[in-house]
Formats: sequence, C-alpha cells, structure tokens
Amino acid sequence: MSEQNAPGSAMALPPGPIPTTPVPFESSLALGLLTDMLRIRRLEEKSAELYGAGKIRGFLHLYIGEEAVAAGVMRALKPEDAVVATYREHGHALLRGVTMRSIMAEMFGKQEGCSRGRGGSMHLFDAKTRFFGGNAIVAGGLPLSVGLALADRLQGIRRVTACFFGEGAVAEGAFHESMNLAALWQLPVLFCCENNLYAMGTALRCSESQTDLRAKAAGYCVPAQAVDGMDVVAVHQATLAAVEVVRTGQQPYFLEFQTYRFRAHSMFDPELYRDKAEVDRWKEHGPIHTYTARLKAQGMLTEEQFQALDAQIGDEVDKAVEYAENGSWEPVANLLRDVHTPAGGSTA
Amino acid sequence: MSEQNAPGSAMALPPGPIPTTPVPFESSLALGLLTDMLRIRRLEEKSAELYGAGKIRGFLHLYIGEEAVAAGVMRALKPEDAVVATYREHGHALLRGVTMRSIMAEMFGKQEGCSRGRGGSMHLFDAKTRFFGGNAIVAGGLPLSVGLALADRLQGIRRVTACFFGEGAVAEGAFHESMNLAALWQLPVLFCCENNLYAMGTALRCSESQTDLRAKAAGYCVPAQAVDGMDVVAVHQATLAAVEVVRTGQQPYFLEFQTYRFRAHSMFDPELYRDKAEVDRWKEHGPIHTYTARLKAQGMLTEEQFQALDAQIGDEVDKAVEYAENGSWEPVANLLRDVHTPAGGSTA
Amino acid sequence: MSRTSYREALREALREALQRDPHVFLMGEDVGKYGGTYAVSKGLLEEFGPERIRDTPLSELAFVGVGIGAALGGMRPIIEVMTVNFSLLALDQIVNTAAALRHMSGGQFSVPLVIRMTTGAGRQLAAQHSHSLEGWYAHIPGIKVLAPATLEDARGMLWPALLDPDPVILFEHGQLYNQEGELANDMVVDIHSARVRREGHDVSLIAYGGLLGKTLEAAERLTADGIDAEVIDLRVLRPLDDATLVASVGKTHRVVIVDEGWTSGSLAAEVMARLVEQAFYELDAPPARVCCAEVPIPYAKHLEDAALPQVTTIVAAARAVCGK
Amino acid sequence: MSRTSYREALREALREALQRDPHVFLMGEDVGKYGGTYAVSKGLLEEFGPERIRDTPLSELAFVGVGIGAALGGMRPIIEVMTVNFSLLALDQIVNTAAALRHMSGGQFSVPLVIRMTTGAGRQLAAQHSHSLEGWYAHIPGIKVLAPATLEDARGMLWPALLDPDPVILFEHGQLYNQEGELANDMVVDIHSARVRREGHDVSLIAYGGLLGKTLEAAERLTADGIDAEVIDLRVLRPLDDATLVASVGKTHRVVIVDEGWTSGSLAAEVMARLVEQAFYELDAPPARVCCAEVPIPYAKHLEDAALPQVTTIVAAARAVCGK
Ligand SMILES: Cc1ncc(C[n+]2csc(CCOP(=O)(O)OP(=O)(O)O)c2C)c(N)n1
Ligand SMILES: Cc1ncc(C[n+]2csc(CCOP(=O)(O)OP(=O)(O)O)c2C)c(N)n1
Ligand SMILES: [Mg+2]
Ligand SMILES: [Mg+2]
Repeated sequence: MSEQNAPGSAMALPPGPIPTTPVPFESSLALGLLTDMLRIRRLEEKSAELYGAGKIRGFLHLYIGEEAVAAGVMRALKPEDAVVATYREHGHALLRGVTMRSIMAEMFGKQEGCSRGRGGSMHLFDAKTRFFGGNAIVAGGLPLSVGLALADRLQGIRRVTACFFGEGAVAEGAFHESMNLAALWQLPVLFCCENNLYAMGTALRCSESQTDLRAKAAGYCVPAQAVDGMDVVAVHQATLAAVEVVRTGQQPYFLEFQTYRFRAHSMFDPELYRDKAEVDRWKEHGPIHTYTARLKAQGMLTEEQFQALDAQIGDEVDKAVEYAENGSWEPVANLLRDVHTPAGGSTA
Repeated sequence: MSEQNAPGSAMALPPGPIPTTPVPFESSLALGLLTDMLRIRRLEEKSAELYGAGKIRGFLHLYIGEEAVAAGVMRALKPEDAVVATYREHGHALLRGVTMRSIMAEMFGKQEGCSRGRGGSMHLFDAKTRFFGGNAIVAGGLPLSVGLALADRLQGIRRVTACFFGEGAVAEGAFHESMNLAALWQLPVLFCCENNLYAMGTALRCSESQTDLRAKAAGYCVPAQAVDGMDVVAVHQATLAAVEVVRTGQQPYFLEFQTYRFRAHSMFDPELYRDKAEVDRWKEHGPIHTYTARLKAQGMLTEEQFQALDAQIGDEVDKAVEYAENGSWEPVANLLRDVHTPAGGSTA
Repeated sequence: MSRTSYREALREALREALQRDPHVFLMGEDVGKYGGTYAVSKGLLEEFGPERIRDTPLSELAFVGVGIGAALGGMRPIIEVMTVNFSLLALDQIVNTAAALRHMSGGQFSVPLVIRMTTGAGRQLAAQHSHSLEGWYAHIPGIKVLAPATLEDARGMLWPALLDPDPVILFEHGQLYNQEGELANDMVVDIHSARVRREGHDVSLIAYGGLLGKTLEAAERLTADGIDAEVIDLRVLRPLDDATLVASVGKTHRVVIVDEGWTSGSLAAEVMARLVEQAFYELDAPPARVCCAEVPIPYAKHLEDAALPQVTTIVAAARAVCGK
Repeated sequence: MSRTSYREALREALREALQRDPHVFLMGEDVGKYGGTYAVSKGLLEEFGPERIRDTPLSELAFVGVGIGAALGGMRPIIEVMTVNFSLLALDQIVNTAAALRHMSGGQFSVPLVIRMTTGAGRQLAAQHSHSLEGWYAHIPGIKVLAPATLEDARGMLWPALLDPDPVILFEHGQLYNQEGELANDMVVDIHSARVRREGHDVSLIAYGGLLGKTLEAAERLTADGIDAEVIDLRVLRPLDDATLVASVGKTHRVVIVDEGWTSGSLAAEVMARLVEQAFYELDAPPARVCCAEVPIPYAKHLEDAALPQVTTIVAAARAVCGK
C-alpha cells in the first residue's frame, strides 16, 4: 500500500535487450521508417525550442523517445483507414500525412495551421488523411474510434480504425466501456496503447493494480500482444500482423507498445517522479540511434547518407518554421466561425 | 454480430443442478436463512400488490427469485461492516436490519419511512445499520463502497464494505475504475455481483463481450469466484470464505452470484426479451422452495413449522402495511429540510 | 388528422427517419428487445433489425462517444440516453468533444448527431431520476437544444434535427408520453423558432416542454381574474428565439417564465436576462419566474408536487406580476 | 503580513488543514509525486506521506465517488480534479450522489467533501482545458460553490469549507496561481458573503474569480470617464449573497456583471435575474453582462483574447450602462 504510493521513482526496466538483428525490410521501407522517426524528432526538438521562445504556447507534449511507435504503426495502415490520437500527437499527425508546415503553423496559432489555429498542439486534425485528432481528454478518443469503426461496419466498408492512447488512459472508464463495445460488436479497431510507464508523474504500478495490460484486453476477449515499442522493426511487424487480423477478421486487437518518453510530460513538468538514471537507461534504447546502428551494421545506411537525410529533414523543419512565421492571424471577426456548420456544409 | 443482437430470448441455463444435499448449518442459522428469504419474498409480494393499488408509486424493482443472495451474504457480515446496494434493495435493507415497517412506510412516502419518504423504494437508507442505500444510478454505489473502505483503512478500522450491483453494472466505467482503485490500494471491499442475466431487457451476452465475469476481476488481480446464487447454502459458504479473505487480508474480493429475477425488471416492464419457458426453468431452482425441501428432507423443518413461520411473517407484513397506512405525511413546510445539514449536525 | 399520442408521434418520427435515410440508426440502452424504457421504440427492432436498432450495454459515456464517432464516419446516429440524470455520465463526450469538435478542428469535422433523452419529474421517481437539466445543455456553444412539448413537435422535430449538421439534443418530458390528441398528417415544423401557443395582451407566460400544458391551463384560469395571458412555447432552448419573446413582452409588458429546472441558474434566468437586456423599458413590472424548488426531488407525492411548478403557482405569479 | 502567492496561499491552507485534522486527506491525479499539476500541493507528499497525499489513477468518476464514500466513512477528503473540463467525467457522482444524498436519505447521511478544481481560460489551452463551468455547479441544490479571487480567500476558504458538513466546490482560476501580494497572518474569511472590493457610486461591477482583477482595473480606468464604479466580488457562487448585491445596486442604480462563462445560461444571467426580481425599481438602466463569447475557446492568443472578457470590454459595458 504505502509502498505503492511511496515517493521516489520506479526503476522501470526497458522491455528487453537493445535490438541488433538486421532490419528485415527492403531498403525503401527500412529507410522510410528512419526518415519517419527522424522527422518527428527534429520537428519536436524545434518545437521545444520555439516553445522556449514563446512562439508556441499552451501545453506542448513531446513524443521524443516514442517515435518508433507512430512510425511502425502508421506504415501498417492504409490511406482509407482512420487514426485517432491524443494530445501527444505531433508524430502521428505528421506520419499520417499532415504536412510539417501546417502542423507548425497550427502550433503558432496561424490560420494556415491544420486546425486553422483553433486547436494548437493538442488538437491537430486533418480530414483529408482521416486524422481525427488530437484529443486532450485522456481516453476521450477511444469511444470515437469505436464509433468510426461502427460507421464502417454499418456502411459495409472494410477499413481499420487505429486508436492511440497512453497507459494512463487504461484506468479511465472510457477505456473499459470502449473495449467492451468494440469486442461485443466485433468492430475493426486497432487499440494502440503507448505504454511509456508514466501518466504525468504517475507510474504504471501506481495507476493499475494489474500492470500487465494484456490482462485488461483478456477481460473483453480481445486478442492482445505486448511489443518492444523502442524497436521500430518490432512495432511494424506486430502491427502488420495485428492490422491483418483487424482488417480481415473485422474484429478488435490490442497492442501494448512498451516505450518511454525522454522528455518531461509537458513543458511545465519538473520531473520529480523519476530518476535521471532511469531516463538514461531508457535512452540507451533510443529508437532512432539503435535503429540507425542496425541499418549501418547491415550496410543499408552510411553515415553520409544519414547526415544527408538529417540535413534534408532539417531543411523541411526550417521551411515549416518559416511558413508558420509567415502565416497570418485569422481575423478576430471570424471568432464565431465554425461553432456551427454553415449552411451548405463544411468550410474545410 | 447480428446474432448477438438478435431479438428473441436467451435460453440461459440455471447454474447447475438443483441442490439436494443436506444443509450443513446448525438449526438456528439454517432456519434463519429460510426466515430471511421468506421475509423478503412476502414483503415484496405485498409491495407488488400495493403498487397495483396505487399505494406505492415510482419505480419498484422486485428481488423475487434472488433472495438467496442477500440472505446468504448478509449473515456473513458483522454489524460494524458497511453495505451499499442498488435500487433493487428491499431485501438487502431488510436483512441488514432495517425494519419492515419503516421500509413499507418509505414506499408509501410517509415520514415514518427509513428515508422519511424522501427516497421511496429505490433509496432506502439506514445510518444505524450502516446501510448506505439505495442507489438508482447503475454502478453508482461502487465508488462509494471503495471510499467507505478507504475511510476505514485511513482510520485504522478493520471492517468490510459489501457492495451489491447487477451484472449490467459491469459494463459501466464506474465498475472498472472502482475495481482498479480497490485492488490498487488493497481495500477491504467485497464486490457482490448479482448476475441475474439481464439488465432490464439486455441479456448478459448482449452487454459483455466476455460473459465470464471472473475474467473482469482478473484484469485487476482481484480474486473471484462464481457461486450458485439460487442456493443459499452455497452463497453463505462462499461469502463466509470471501469475507474472511477481505477482513483478514484487507483486500478486495469479487463474488459473482448467478441468479435470476422471476418478476419483470420493474412494474413497467412488458418482458418482451425473454421466454416464459426460460423463466419457468429458473423457477424450478427457486431459492426458497428448493431450500425448504432440503430442510424438510433432512428433518430440520416440518410443513407445520414452515406454515407457522410463514404465518408469522405474514403477520409482520400486515403490521408493516398497517404502520405505513397509519403513517403521516411530512408537512410541506419541510420541503427544503435536509437539502443542507442544519447547524449542529445531523437531524437523523 | 389522426389521433395519436406523444409516444406514438415520436415513434413515427423515428420510423420515418429510419425509412428515409439508411444512415440513420437508433442506439441506446434497451431501445431494442425491451422496446424502449418508455416504449417509444417499441416494434422498431422487428422492423429495422438489430444493426439499426442497436441495444447497448450500460455505458453512457462510451455509447454517446460511439455516436460521435459514427457521425464522423458518415452515419446519422440517434442516441437515446434513458434519462437526463444518466446523461451526466456522458457529458464529457458531449461538451468536450461533440460540441467542440467542429470549432477546434478549424471547421473540418462536423458531428451530425441527435441525442434524445427523457427529462423531468412528476412520476415519483425521486432524486436520481427527476432532474431537468435542459438549461445546462442550453449553455453549451456548438449544440442545439430542442424541447418538443406538443404532438406536432414530437412528430416533426426529429427530421430537421437529423438534417442539422451539428449535434442536436432533444428533451422529451416523461409526463408527456401518454398525452394524446389529433395530429395533422403532413405538418412540418421548424427547429429555430419559439411559438405563441395562446394569444393574450396582459402578460406573457413563457414555458417549454413538460410545463407548457400547466401554463396553458394557468392562462385559462387567469381569465377568471380578467387577465388575458399570452403563452409562449420556447420549443428551441438553444439558440433562444429572442425576437418572439421580445415581441410578446413588447405587447404585454409583463412576463412570467415557467421552468422545471431549479431556480438558481435556470434557463428561466437566461430568458429573464435577455428580456431585461433587450426589452427593459417595455417592462411594466419586474419579470417573475416559477421554477423548481431548490431541492433534489423528493419521492413522496405531496412533496414532489410542492417542489414543482403547478397551475396554482403559475397563476399566483401571473397575478402578482399583473398587480392583482 | 507576509509576501506570498495565490499558489502558496492554497498550499498553506492545505498544510494547515492536514495538520489540524487527521481526518483530512488530499486525493487526486498527480497531487503527490508530481507535486500537483499546478504545483499547489508540492512538498505535501514529503510532509504528510502517501496515505494522506494520495495520487490516483486517471479515473475522475471513481475517485470523486471514493471521496464521497470516504466522507460518509468519517473522513474529510479534499479531492483535486485537475481542471473543470475533466470534472464532467465526475458530474454524475457530484450531482446524483454527493448533492442529493442527505436529502434522499431523509437527513441521515451528510457528505462533508471538498472538491478543488482549476477553471478558466487565458493560457492558450484551447477548447478542452479552458471552460468556466462554475455556473453549472451553482445550479445544484445541496452543494456550496466558492471562487477565491484573492490571496485571503485562497488562504482562508478551505478551512471553513472543510468545517461545512455538506459538499463544497472550490474553483481556482488558472491565471491566479502566480498572483502575488501581502497576506495578513491571522486573517479569517467567511464562506457566505459577497464582498465590496472597491466602493463606488455610479455603477456596480459584479465579478468573481479570475475576472476580479480585470474588473478592478476597469474600475480604475473608468475614473477617467468620471465614473465611480463599485466592484463586488461574489466569492460565494452558491448560495448567492443577494443582500450585498441588492444593496450595491440600490446605491448605484446601474450594474454590469462580469463572468467568464458563456453568455447564455451564465451565472451572470442568474445574478441579473435576482437583481431584476429584487431591485427592479432601483435600476436606472438595463443591467448588462460581459461574458465569454459563445465559442469553445480557440488556441490562438488573439482569438482567445477576443473570446474572453477584457478590461476594455468591461469598461465599454460600464460606460454604456452609464450612458457615456
Ligand atoms: C480526463 C483527463 N484527466 C486528466 C487529464 C490531465 N492529463 C493530461 S495527460 C495526463 C497523463 C496521461 O497519461 P497517459 O495516458 O499514460 O499518456 P502519456 O501522457 O503518457 O502519453 C493527464 C493526467 C486529462 N487531460 N484528461
Ligand atoms: C447510469 C444508469 N443508466 C441506466 C439506468 C436505467 N436502468 C435501471 S436498472 C437498469 C438495469 C441494470 O441491470 P443490472 O445491473 O443487471 O441490475 P438488475 O436490475 O438486473 O438487478 C437500467 C438500465 C440507470 N438507473 N442508471
Ligand atoms: Mg503514459
Ligand atoms: Mg441484472
């Protein structure tokens, strides 16, 4: 009891050994995954900087350290599938196909932003890529994803809805109710639990009596698998298999990605709840450098190529910032726009 | 899918064979359990009649068929323990020690009622016996019971809190959140799930993807057991064992009582969702007549004794009705009384 | 014209919507096999099957959220929440998602969702089944709130609500289901205006939902006092139709607002605020309101009656406002 | 007197309560190891231990309900709900249980529970973290609602709230936490009265919580227009202290109500309704209100600013009411 609530940090161990096996993907996929992760990383590093400079405001939740999850999952989905994410969704939005510049513009609050500056970091949306946000209510996206899958079922469309949420969300009633509905009605939802061990300052063992999250899925007869979320290869392979089950079986599936955020919960977090040593331990498993090492080891990537890629991404980031800087403020006269849908339908 | 939602009734089978083994209790307990069940039955039969006569109004949910659960559980608790129940709680209130006449007066809306006529059938309360209601929000009592147990823990009092709820409540987020908290903090809550197979017209297989409710408990590392809820002996024995674990181990426990309501959900229910044949099949397992038969078979009860007991209870019911009839209406001037606690504390 | 009940009118509206648009489906607790808690959807399961008349487990938060998701996915869901009290479990999805989504997505996603729920007291259901929280819903930008008080509106409001691209909440007062009367066969109603249900010159009585009937009755009784009351049915609780209200008060110069919500923070307060903002100099007397006493509704009938607006209390308030 | 911040004042109040009464404990998401989302409870875990500074999983409905149960069981829980938006998840327990329990049990069970939560906008947190729903809570019989706007109230309201035998909700505006000033060491505040924060004769400006500061600033600016404004801090949103409001309006004959809630159905509407009910003939001009625009709060700063009451809009409203 008091042990569970005791102050001090959990020395939570990384999920397994650092992967060193060859990357079993052909080159374009293998390098694509690297590109994906690196784009998130550089976008967010810049965002943190811009937050410090006051260009980005509100709450900013960085995904740094967890990039392998979004990268590995997103490439297992098809364009017609739907994605629902949380407030820690820059990476998901980006890899789903939202442009970096419209994400950056959104965080600047400019009307060129993907949500016209209405949403900010926590509310990225994109109708074109079926990216349904950007939800800042923990577990709030879960029912939504079940509903999207239900709409597909009722319309006879065979698509997948992927729903991302943190392990903290598992404690919410909405998680339980949503899992049950998806399972009861056998709807094609891919539940992607990003278990980064903490919900703000609350370690998993302080939020769940059963820390093996697959046991939750079992309570609803939903198949489940735990995956090393620091290894983009493992993530991608597990997701491909799970998506196959969801798509062809038209049923839910639960994936637990064991991962870690290297940065604070948000820009306001003093990180009192975990040791630097723990963070460092996890950083050894960093999804980008371990993956880069593997690609190099098997001769799929040279340092020069990496530098070129990184420079290219750096360029994309710079352009995004420039775009955001040059963006415009929506006229105040538009304040009430889009509270309701104008006659004649969407303005998007 | 469509199968799960198909109209027509579930031919849900009774939990096992009709028990015929000797009752392994000494006479006072054995007959006490019979008395308990019969008191509920007769009280409720009369209530149904009085509802028809317009004396009782609002929603009235009868427990008829399920009496073995309240009887078997209540005698496993101590006076200092706490009980939290639902809107189907006449039996629980009665066996917890609330007088039949104050229950009847409550249903009449008289100020002699256990809740001064404020609550009616769904909101029976009794501070003296630590009977915390009477909650008409499905699953609404679950967090309350965890809180009562937490209060005990924080005050160093070793008591048990028993919480009753239907299997329909298991689908609610409140169930999940409460189980998790009780398990996480290892609080002495006895979760008593009265699985009567239906939530209004919704069969368990239409409300839960996993119909083995013990799997839910497993999702929180809470020990669980399924019990034949039509057999008061099984209920009492299982509860004694579970209460022992809860009390000495200071931890939660989940009991699933498989039972059946013989009557409609409430007085408004046309019972479109189940066959008469199914009801009849369950009636063969009726907790009172099967138990009576066992007692008689082993010579612990004669038909004369049964008749005498029944007559005595009939008398108690008549007196309760008379008391309720003779009760008084709280003056309308008191309408706002007890919205807030008056200075100087409780008025009870 | 044909004879029908409020319940049947609602059912006809559901049937019509299900027939007209294959994207419409009804979802909620016991809407199917049980036939609907208040028997509104009785028979629809047999007619439209379990995919479109979808029974849900007890999980208000999720199934309202599922409705939002289904709306995003191209469907036109009608969600039934049994009772407004239970809708509190789903408020997060309604306020934080349904109402906000279009705006916070910069206009990309609309949520064409209809939520129906029973509201109100008067049936001795006590504190957890008797609230009137319409005023709360009417506070939320991004949604519309309807309160059908007549057979016409019970029959006619659903379809325009479904055509609306944004969330619409429909409140059915529990005491109206059995109300019977004649209904025109091809009537059409709007979902934006208040309606004068009785013309009068001396005082405006503004009511909605379950209390329209008592208010009309009060108006009849007031004739005995020589008071000719105008009765306005708000119908649409958000956005309020100020013009109709102001016009009436401009004529009568006196007003009583009747509302089953608790007095403090009631919708009646909002109506009063708008009238003093927009028609202050038209008022010949302070506006008055007749609301629910500030008490969780008690079970005992005489206490419940005392808590709720009644014909007598409406009459008394109108008399007072008219100085009689 | 000593220099402190609103945050520190709240923390001192918590510390004092935890020291004075062993039945007091604090429970909520990240109140312990994280140090509190807004750092209010920082250091308390080390001082009082994990049993009394209790981190909860993300489960607002249950942990508020657990608070109710613990209150019934003899404790004096203080529940922190991070943000008013998240409290929607717990409303069922608050409305259907905490507020109703004493009444529906016929006076047998009181629920001595204090719930604290952050409210309000102004920090670019967008639509799901910026609402002001104090007015909703102020609608519920059976609870009390407090809005500390000053260091004194931040420091002083908690203890009387804990002494109250019924549920009390305390709203802390997110923009106040960093507010600094001098605080008397032995001050005592009540939790039943509104307070005149600035005396004036020409117009009453009624505000509370996060907008008191802007309203006082507006009052200063109004002197340039020759308008001498009285500023009233509601402090207690339920029950409202009508006497203080009526007395002020009886003096100034003009009133502007400032409220961060959305206009329609705002607490401001209720204040306005009471004033016209009780002081209609004292009013020399229609009362006015300055509220939040009816929009889920947008992220972009210029839009958020435009949505919220500002010193300029308060000044403009006051001028208009004064005919200047
Ligand atoms: C319903 C609700 N409660 C509380 C919060 C505040 N909050 C924001 S993020 C967070 C932690 C969530 O943790 P987790 O689900 O593990 O996701 P992570 O942040 O680790 O990605 C909390 C408590 C919220 N946004 N919504
Ligand atoms: C939150 C909530 N939703 C819906 C209802 C309406 N309702 C009352 S009882 C009931 C069925 C509950 O079934 P179960 O939990 O199995 O208990 P049982 O009635 O079978 O004893 C429903 C849906 C309610 N009271 N509360
Ligand atoms: Mg996490
Ligand atoms: Mg049941």
